[in-house]
Amino acid sequence: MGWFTRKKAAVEEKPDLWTVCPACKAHVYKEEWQAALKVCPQCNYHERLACTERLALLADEDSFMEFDADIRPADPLKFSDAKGPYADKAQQTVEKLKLNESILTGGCKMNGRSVVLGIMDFRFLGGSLASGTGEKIFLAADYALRHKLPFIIFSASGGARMHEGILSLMQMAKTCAAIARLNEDGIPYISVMTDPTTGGVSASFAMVGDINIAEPKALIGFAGRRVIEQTIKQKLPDDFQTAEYLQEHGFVDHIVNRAEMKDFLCRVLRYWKEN
Amino acid sequence: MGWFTRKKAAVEEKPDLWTVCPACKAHVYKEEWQAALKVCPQCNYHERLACTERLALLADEDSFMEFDADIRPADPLKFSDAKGPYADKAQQTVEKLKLNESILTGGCKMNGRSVVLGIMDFRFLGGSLASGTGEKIFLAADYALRHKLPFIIFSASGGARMHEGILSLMQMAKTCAAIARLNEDGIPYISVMTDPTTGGVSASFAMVGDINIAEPKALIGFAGRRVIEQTIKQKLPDDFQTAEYLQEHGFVDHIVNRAEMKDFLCRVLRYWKEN
Amino acid sequence: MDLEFEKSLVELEQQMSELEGGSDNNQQLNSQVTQLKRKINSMRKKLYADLTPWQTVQVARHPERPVLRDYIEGVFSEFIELHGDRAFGDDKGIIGGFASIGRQRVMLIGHQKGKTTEENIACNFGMGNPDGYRKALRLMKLAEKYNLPVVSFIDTPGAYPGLEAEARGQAEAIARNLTEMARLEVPVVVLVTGEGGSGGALGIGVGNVVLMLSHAVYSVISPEGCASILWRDGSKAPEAAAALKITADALLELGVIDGIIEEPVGGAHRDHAATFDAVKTEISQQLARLKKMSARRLVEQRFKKFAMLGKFDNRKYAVHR
Amino acid sequence: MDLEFEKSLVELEQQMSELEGGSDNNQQLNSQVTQLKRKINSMRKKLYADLTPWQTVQVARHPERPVLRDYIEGVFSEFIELHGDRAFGDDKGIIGGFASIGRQRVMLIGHQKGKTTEENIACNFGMGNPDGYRKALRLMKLAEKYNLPVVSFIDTPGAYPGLEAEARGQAEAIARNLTEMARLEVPVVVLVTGEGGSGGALGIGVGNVVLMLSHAVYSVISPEGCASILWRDGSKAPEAAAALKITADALLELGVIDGIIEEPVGGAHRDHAATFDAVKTEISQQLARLKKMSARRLVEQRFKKFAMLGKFDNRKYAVHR
Ligand SMILES: [Zn+2]
Ligand SMILES: [Zn+2]
Repeated sequence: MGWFTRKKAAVEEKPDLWTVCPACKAHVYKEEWQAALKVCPQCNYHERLACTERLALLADEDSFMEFDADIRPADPLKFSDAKGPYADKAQQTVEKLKLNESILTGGCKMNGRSVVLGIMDFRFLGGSLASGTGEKIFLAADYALRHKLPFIIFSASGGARMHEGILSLMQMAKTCAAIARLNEDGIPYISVMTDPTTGGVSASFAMVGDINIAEPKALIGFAGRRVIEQTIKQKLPDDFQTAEYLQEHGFVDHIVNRAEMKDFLCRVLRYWKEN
Repeated sequence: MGWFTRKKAAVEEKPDLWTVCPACKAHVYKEEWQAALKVCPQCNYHERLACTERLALLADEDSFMEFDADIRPADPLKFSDAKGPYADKAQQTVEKLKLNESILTGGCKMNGRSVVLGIMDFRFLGGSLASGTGEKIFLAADYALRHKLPFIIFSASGGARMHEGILSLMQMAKTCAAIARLNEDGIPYISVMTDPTTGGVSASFAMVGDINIAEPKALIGFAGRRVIEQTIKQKLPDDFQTAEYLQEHGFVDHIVNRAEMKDFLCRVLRYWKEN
Repeated sequence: MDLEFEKSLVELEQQMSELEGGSDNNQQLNSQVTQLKRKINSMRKKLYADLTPWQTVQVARHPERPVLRDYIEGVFSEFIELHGDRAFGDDKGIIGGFASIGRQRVMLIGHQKGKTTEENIACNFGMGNPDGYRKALRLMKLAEKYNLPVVSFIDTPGAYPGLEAEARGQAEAIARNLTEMARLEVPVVVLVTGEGGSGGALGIGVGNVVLMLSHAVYSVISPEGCASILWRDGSKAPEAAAALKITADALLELGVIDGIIEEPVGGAHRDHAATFDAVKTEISQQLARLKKMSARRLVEQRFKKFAMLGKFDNRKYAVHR
Repeated sequence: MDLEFEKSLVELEQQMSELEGGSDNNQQLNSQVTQLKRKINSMRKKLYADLTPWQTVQVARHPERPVLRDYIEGVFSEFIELHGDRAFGDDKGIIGGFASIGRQRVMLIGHQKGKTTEENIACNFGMGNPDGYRKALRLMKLAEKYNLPVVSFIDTPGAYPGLEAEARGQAEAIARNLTEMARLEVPVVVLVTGEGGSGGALGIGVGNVVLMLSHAVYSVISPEGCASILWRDGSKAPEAAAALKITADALLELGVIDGIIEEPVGGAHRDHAATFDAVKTEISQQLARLKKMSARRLVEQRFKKFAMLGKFDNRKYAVHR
């Protein structure tokens, strides 16, 4: 948990000591908020995490070895929209976040056990799935396959990245093809859906885990709430597309609190008997 | 269709020339009723058939070779109920129907193509599934497997035969195990559900065809209508547990009229490419 | 709760508690109590050694009899419940998940009954819905991927007979399970702990080994149902229970089950701890034995086991065993 | 129905029909008509040779464009529809069944659109529900058992965005199909005939060969949707359509599709028969080619094909083809 403690000092320098919970509006000491791993002590809302924050909660200290860090957004369509070229937007995002794509992949140990991890970062263009994201997942799955290591993906995404057009869509098939090979070889693949996991990511690798795990109250769904309301012309239930709703409807095996996630994953992986 | 023409003469000798359709109460000339293969010209109700009648509609002339004709009801429990010993009841049924069990099995040609057939007969103790029935299905499936022939079962059954107790129940697992081997070897298994197909038969071999076919308006379901009404304390829809209802709910591929059944089966089997 | 046939025992027990409740603690009284206790024990032993099938049904349905949750606590050291059929819902009548029994890790599935009416309504009295059978199948397929044995605990009056259950394919769900379980490439150990009710039981019951607790029952139809059909009189359930051969002893003789786990005297509900011990020991041994078999042999052995049931050798019915 | 960009053509056509309608049938008139016809044809040819992406979208959505039912009649000599997902229902937005194309027998699946509003409501405008994707998967698995190639016709605005569809796992159903189609051991030929709308299209689109009609489109999001998000203005759909690279030519260049079936001049809706001929010829050829590959090679080839899309060689993005 090195990351969280390191960060504390920086927080204290700021004048505003309070975090307002986006879910229940409770005022929580920033320090307390950090100590609780950015989980609201009032309503158990799990705030979105940067991939590095998430990694700190999962990997044994100094055990992480990043894969394919140099993969950056490609611009296969030479895409431009009202705000200008995608290439510029991507470049700015890369520089701002010090992160090259919407997912961080690598190998690490979790309580001493080797695993391959993928952690999406919603800050990176809404955690969108694009060529680079798909390729990194594909390569990480390939590593897991070759080394017979469990593969775990933490999803956080609004869906496919429009700026790479159809090639983003194709990453859905590409990542699922990689998962299919793991299935064939009996290599565990565990999906953890965090807030939000929607669109093309929910409709590909995020939904086909051996075990589908979710963080509490995470938004999970295929179509957007507004689109659905426009289509069916009725209001949706309040808990619609929450992790809890998805569990009730049979798509989530377990909802796990952030603080217990690492241990839970390790407990689950003990049930895989390597042949 | 030898059987149907042969029968006509006998009918004419009887004084009552009319058949009353059990479904729509229409009065139909017996001769017409027979010519229409016991299908009501008014409402398309398909009357239950004896297995020999059904066979006549399916097998190319003189092509049928019966399997295991000597298998007769066993009495593993030495069962007796209010009406006396099961053994006696079974014996009477056998003598009355000139039929040894609730299913007729064998190999035959259909439009020149070799297949293995199982045809249940509702007259035989309600077409109930018992040890003999299960064994005959098992052996027929085994024949189909060894000779790489498609296997077709026409179901007509109220469910498992109580008089053979748990051994009847076990026939559900036994027959499905036989079907599972056909699946593994890529041998077609087609299920045709006729009126009625309920209880343990619907919950075993009848429901796991590569293709599930049904005759129009056949009653198909697991639990009995009365039991369900007692349980949920509400009236059931009129079309509940009909072939049409089952198709709407995703369990029946095709509803096929009796007159077209043989050709339909042959058309379907042309899509199987032997390896 | 006391069962009807235990009436004489209950009376003696009341006598005993009156004696024990007496304030004087003299030696004579003590010896009376001890005698009575011995008498009660020997009566109970005799009674339970010779239960009629209908009495066995009552024991199998005893509300204090351990339910799946109790076995999970008493027999298994870990249980990670896994939810959902990945298509429609998460049935409460059939549950499952990763579980550890001693050092062995398994996929546990089973019918869930409650102990109070409230609990029973929540889990549908242990009657599975199609989504329950489909969840069980999903978990068995996951067990296959992870090379984990499957342990299945059966305790159900039957599959749920409801409108929705029919509409969503109760028949299909059970039939599919029978078909898929037949070819599962991992060991499957089945234990009937209470009521083994018809297709609803068999739907998760195709095992390499099928065991029963000594006072459990397993039947093609409930005695009441059979009586009302064949006797046209529901009150003839005791006769039907006897005729149907639904007790562990009878089923062992018929070759339908492979072993009986003896319950403590007076039934599993009288001594949960002893029941758990016996269950744990037997299942562990079976798992250890099956672990040595290859996937192919497991499938073959399971297939043959069911092929034998209701077999006709040279066209004559043959009871195997 | 005439499309906006065909306005000038429509005017000329009106002129022509006025001329033709004239009662005098002299030679001068005849030659005028012939000239006009030639002019119209050459204009149409030019117009359609150079459609903008947004114009292509309009052609792809043309209400008279052949829909699946038309292809079934025009391209296939037999179709035996198979119904149901064996779990919940029988979706009308995605259908399938055994079909014959020439002498080749296949499993045909596809999105079903209607031509009238009524028909479209019945089949949900070609938007699949989870049960539709699950039915398609069931049929593909059956094709695998029967050793039949799969032919998939794509024409959908997208998967249905409804409450029930979400509750029953639209996302799961599509994801499952992508995973299972990746390992299917029979040839899979995919043809985008009209709209290839996002995940709803891809959900039955993982093929060994992916083809498009020349005026079909295939996109990660509808141009309108993209415009309203990235331009914050739905009317910028033409710009979005251009930016998204959704036409057959562009997709061929990106390596996403493997071939283009040329439509008759003026689009498939102008000449169904010619379209059917072209489709039949191309699919037959592809099937004949794929038939020669072993199951293993088919899986490997399909896997590599999708692995190539968005590939980074030595960590630099590489467009393959
Ligand atoms: Zn809060
Ligand atoms: Zn009628």
